[in-house]
Amino acid sequence: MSEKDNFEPVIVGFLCNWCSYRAADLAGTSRIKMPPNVRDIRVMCTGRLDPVFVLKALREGADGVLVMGCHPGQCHYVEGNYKTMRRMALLKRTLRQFGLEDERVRLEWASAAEGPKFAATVTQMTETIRELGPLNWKQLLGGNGHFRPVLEPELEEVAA
Amino acid sequence: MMGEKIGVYVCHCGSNIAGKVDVEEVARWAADLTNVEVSRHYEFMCSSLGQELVENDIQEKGLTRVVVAACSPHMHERTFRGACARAGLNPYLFEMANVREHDSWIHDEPVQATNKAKALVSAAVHRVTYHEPLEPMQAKINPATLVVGGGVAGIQAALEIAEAGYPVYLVEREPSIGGHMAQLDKTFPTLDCSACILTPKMFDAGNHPNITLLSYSEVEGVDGYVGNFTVTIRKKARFVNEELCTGCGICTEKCPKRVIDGVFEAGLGYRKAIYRPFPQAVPKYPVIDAESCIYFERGKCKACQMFCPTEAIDFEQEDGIVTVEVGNVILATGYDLFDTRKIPQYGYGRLANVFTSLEFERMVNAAGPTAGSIVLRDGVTTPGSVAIVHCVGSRDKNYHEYCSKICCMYSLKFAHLVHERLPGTEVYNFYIDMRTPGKGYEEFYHRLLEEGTHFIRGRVAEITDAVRRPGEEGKIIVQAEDTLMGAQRRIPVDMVILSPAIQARHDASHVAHLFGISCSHDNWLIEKHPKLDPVATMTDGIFIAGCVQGPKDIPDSVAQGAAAAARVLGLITQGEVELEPVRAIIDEERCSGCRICNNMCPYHAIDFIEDPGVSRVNPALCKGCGTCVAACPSGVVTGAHFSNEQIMAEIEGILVSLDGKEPIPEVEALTA
Amino acid sequence: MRYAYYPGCSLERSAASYHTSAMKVADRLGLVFQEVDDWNCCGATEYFAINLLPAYALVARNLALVPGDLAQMAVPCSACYVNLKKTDKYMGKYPQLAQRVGQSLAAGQLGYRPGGVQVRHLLDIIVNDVGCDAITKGVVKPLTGLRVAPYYGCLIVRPENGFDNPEYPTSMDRLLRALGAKVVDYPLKAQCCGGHMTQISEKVAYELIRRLLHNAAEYDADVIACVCPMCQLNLDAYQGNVNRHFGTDYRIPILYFTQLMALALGLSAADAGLGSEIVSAQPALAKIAVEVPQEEDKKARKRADKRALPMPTMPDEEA
Amino acid sequence: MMASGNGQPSSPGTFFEEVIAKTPGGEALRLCLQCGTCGGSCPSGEDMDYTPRHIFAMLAANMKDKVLRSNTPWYCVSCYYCTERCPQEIPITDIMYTLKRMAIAQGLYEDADAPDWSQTFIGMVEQFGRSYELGLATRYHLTHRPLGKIRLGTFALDMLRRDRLALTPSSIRNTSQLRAILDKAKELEGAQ
Repeated sequence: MSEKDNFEPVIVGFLCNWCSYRAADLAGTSRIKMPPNVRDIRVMCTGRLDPVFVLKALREGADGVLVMGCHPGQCHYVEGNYKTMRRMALLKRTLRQFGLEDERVRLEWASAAEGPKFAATVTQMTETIRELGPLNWKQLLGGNGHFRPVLEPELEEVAA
Repeated sequence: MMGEKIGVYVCHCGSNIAGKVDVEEVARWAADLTNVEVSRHYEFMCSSLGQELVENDIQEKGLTRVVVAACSPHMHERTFRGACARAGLNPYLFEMANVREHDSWIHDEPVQATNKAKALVSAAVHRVTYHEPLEPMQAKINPATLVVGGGVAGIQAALEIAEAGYPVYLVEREPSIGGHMAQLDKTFPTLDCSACILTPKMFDAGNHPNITLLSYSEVEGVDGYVGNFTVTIRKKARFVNEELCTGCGICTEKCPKRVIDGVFEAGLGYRKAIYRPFPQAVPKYPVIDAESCIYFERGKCKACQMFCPTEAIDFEQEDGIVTVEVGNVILATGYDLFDTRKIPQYGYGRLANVFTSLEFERMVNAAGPTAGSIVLRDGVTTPGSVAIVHCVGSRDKNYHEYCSKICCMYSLKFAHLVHERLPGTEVYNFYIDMRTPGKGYEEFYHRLLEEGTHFIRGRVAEITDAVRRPGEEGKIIVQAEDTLMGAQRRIPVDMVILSPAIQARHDASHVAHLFGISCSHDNWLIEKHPKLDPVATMTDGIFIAGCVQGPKDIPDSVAQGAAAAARVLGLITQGEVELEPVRAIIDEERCSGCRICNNMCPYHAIDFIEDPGVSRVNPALCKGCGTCVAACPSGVVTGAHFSNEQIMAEIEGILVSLDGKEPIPEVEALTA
Repeated sequence: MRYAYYPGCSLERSAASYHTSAMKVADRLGLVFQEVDDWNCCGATEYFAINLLPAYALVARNLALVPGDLAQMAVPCSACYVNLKKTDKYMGKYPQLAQRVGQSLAAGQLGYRPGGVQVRHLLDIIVNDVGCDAITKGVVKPLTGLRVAPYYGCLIVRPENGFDNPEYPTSMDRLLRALGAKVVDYPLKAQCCGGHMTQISEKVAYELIRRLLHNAAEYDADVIACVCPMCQLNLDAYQGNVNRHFGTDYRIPILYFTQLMALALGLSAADAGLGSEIVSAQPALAKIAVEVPQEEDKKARKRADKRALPMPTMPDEEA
Repeated sequence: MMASGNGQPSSPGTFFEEVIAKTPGGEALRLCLQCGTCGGSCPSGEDMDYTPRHIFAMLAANMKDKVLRSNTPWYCVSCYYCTERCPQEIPITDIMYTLKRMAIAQGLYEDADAPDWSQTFIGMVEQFGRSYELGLATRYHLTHRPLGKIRLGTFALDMLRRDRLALTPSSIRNTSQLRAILDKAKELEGAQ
């Protein structure tokens, strides 16, 4: 119990350049306070988000991954976020099979004007992960933490 | 990658960052990261001294990569890239860590904020190691400009550019340019006649040799990028041949069908099925409204055609599609008025003598349906008392949270016009706060105080004809709390004018999407920077002016129109622009030709080349979103500046161990 | 269509006519109402003024008692409706409240998850689930010539319930029109009847009741139709007091909408629960037994002069 | 850990903060614009000591005694017009309930009619699980308003004649369960 109390989750945030990164900037300019647990990485579009990035983050020690993009219909690149929605759904299904709690990987939307929403999402996500406790990736995979069989596309092996 | 020499610079930003983040500690800590050659902290990195620090280190210490931990890259990435370039380092070998907006400004606890800063710096250091030198792409600027929206902001912008000698396409949805300003009678606070100051500008815009006016037209498609847009415009069928029409107006006179004019007359007056919105319309040609035309409904009538002296009526006319090539776009599509029927307790539509502001504008206009007399809905009776209700749908989370900015002033103008035209009439203005910031605005308010307007500080609760006490019979009762008295009041009046919010055009989000820019949650288009770059947008080459960006009065709209024109003229004069080289590249040697990426691309920038059987990216069309990169099953599409290895390295860097525990072993990239 | 049914205390006795007519009408329309076993009082507008958590727990016990196979609950009383709906909504919105209500229910071996029961007013079910078209088909004795003022009061539409406009509701208007009645469109139809103020300040309560009666009378209403036992009680049982207080002489019968439905659907006066109203409905109802020609709408717009300005149209305007 | 939004939860323990804390969604009270929509909409606003808007200004100034002694919360008829129309989405009706609870808990009310009516009503409900009009009315009127009984008489007579007043209380079966639930809720509320 006490370990859980001291637990400071580490969450990697993947933010799209146009909406959610700017929402985070806006939260900053508006000085909206939030927990420091989400560390963000900027991508041009959530459509750039290779599911491998999420796995990589979890493997490297993240307790959760928060992906945020433009609202559906408002993607700067027309429809990149729709592709992310599909990819995330598949990824989450796979992760569920490995016994990963659904709440650890989350896809949310925030427009450039939604600084408060960004802050609220970060706060909520942090609390959720805090409740869940640390992620033990290696134990989850029952091995050395490598995820090769699922990750490495067969094609590459063929090509190699 | 090994053997790179990275310089790390942590900015204090005065106390903005240093007040929360221990910048010295971050700099000290970063010095131990792999490949870091030098790590410093400085009070203002963006100052010329701060930039020189970077430049000197590049030259003296032979830095091959630079990381600045400061504000958002949207703020100063360009600044520091410039510094790198001046010192001879490719500007793309630079990375920024956002420790202000994403750290010091949003966290209270210094130790935690410092730790997060370290993680962000580590991420940037890891990432920058894998950066590659890139060359920005050059694009020529087509000197023609598209202006969308022919209200006062659009007219101003079009005239400025045309006067400077460059071609302009001015697209207007309605049959005439002029916008909302053409509907008004007087303008606050000077009370000059709106038509008198606007119509000369409309005439100039309609007749300028450099302006191609496309009225009764709408933009349907936009392709391309700054300097090189291709725009498709639908020119709706007017059923009048503009070549032949002289604008004599006989057709309108002879047309037997009269309909309520919901646009120009705001529903308060009528027009014919073939009409010109108002006598000074530009262009002068009328249009046939096919929905109300008797011929289109029943197949006979053609009165207009019979009487037209130049045989200009053409019932067979069809919509035309025009394609234009432009270098820049100015969006000035204006606003809609809030529909007051959404607040049923204000009685609009049920109580005859409740009017909207635009209805009243038309009523007081000498060219309007009542020839300028202020009368009740019966068209005859003059009101003995008028209530003017501010903030209808504004400053209300149920409708629009924002203040519409212009309503206090035009409500005061209405009060003045009632005093002027109907001396002795009692006027009550119900307001929450009186907002009169502007040159001569507060003085105008004082004038109204002198004129004897009753000001009641309280938002109107309801407007009803349900009589509660004697004296209320036959009146409309406005019920509100007089908050300065702290008591409920019921004021019986003959006429009520609602001052509705101004809101984004109903199709604003569609327009934003069409032009690839973003809008706020209430659908105003978003400017690049609210203070320092108010008319540019996040998309190069697309500018905004007037109420499309948010509520504005006429002087502000005109100023923005001119400002947008100045920005466009700057680009045209420059002749060329640099484009971010963030593009996808396919390694054709390894491409299996599966074509998955072809369908992924929202811009159709990837073509399948039959001969070698591989896909290829057209760099002119690619916008660098990276969707194809993430989709490629063979991992052979590279997103320049957002490559897999760069992002993988960034992930490793951001998850650096900070609590002194064992670092995570095996940090090889998964795809490596 | 099956629903759990929560009658509320008033329908046991003071508003028994509402219960009787509702049951008969439901039966005729093919609605199956299963009374929640051992339901308790919702606390009306009083319990929230005493203790917050017990007030929510009291209401939540009823939600917890709804059998698992019934997803929706029909509530005829507007006050009960708002309490049940609000408790469910707030439990969903404020997790801490939900947790503490849950702990309280657990003390009685009960449990409730917010969103478990959809609370719906009887009027909503009749208008939106059965529908006015189906009702028109069942009308055997149309209320032709009867001028009915639909009175919604507050709690059926506020706080916003999503099934009708909180300021200008129209559900009952449509229903009454389907029954053949002449609907009186008067401005105070969603104003307050005074609620419990009759017990606290007669002066305030009587004025609120007077306003409603006055406005309905101005529009020549034969009868006021209501959807809540509290409204019915205030307007009906206190009408005499109001007349004495203000020296007025209102005689407007106050009936439940279900009573008028029962009559139109051809049920007997007894099935419609008639006879228990304090202001007699006899003179008004005589109008439907005797076919009276339709009157001109008193408030109809005067024929417009040609100088008259056009009126804005309303999106929901009906001929 | 953190405040929601950037509202400063200044000076905890003040009357203003207490009212916010005791009202679900009470945070919105900080957003009051003092526009008066509530005061203008209130059906009993004319008879209140202070309009709701005025009360909110007094709350912000922590004028506890004056607020709790005012008739304003007791004259609230729970019509929810204010809540529905408030441009800042303040749950005004709920705040009035909170003020009533605080006034009762601290014995700070001037006119006992309304609090007594509520307490009599709830006493019945806690005992039987249902409300019981005749018992309620007589108990309330006999104990609190003996002078009003004449008018009540005609009212009761009319109601009785039409069989609309129950002479005996109706009760739920499982009163012990209800009691257990309410006791637990009171315990939890007291512990807060």
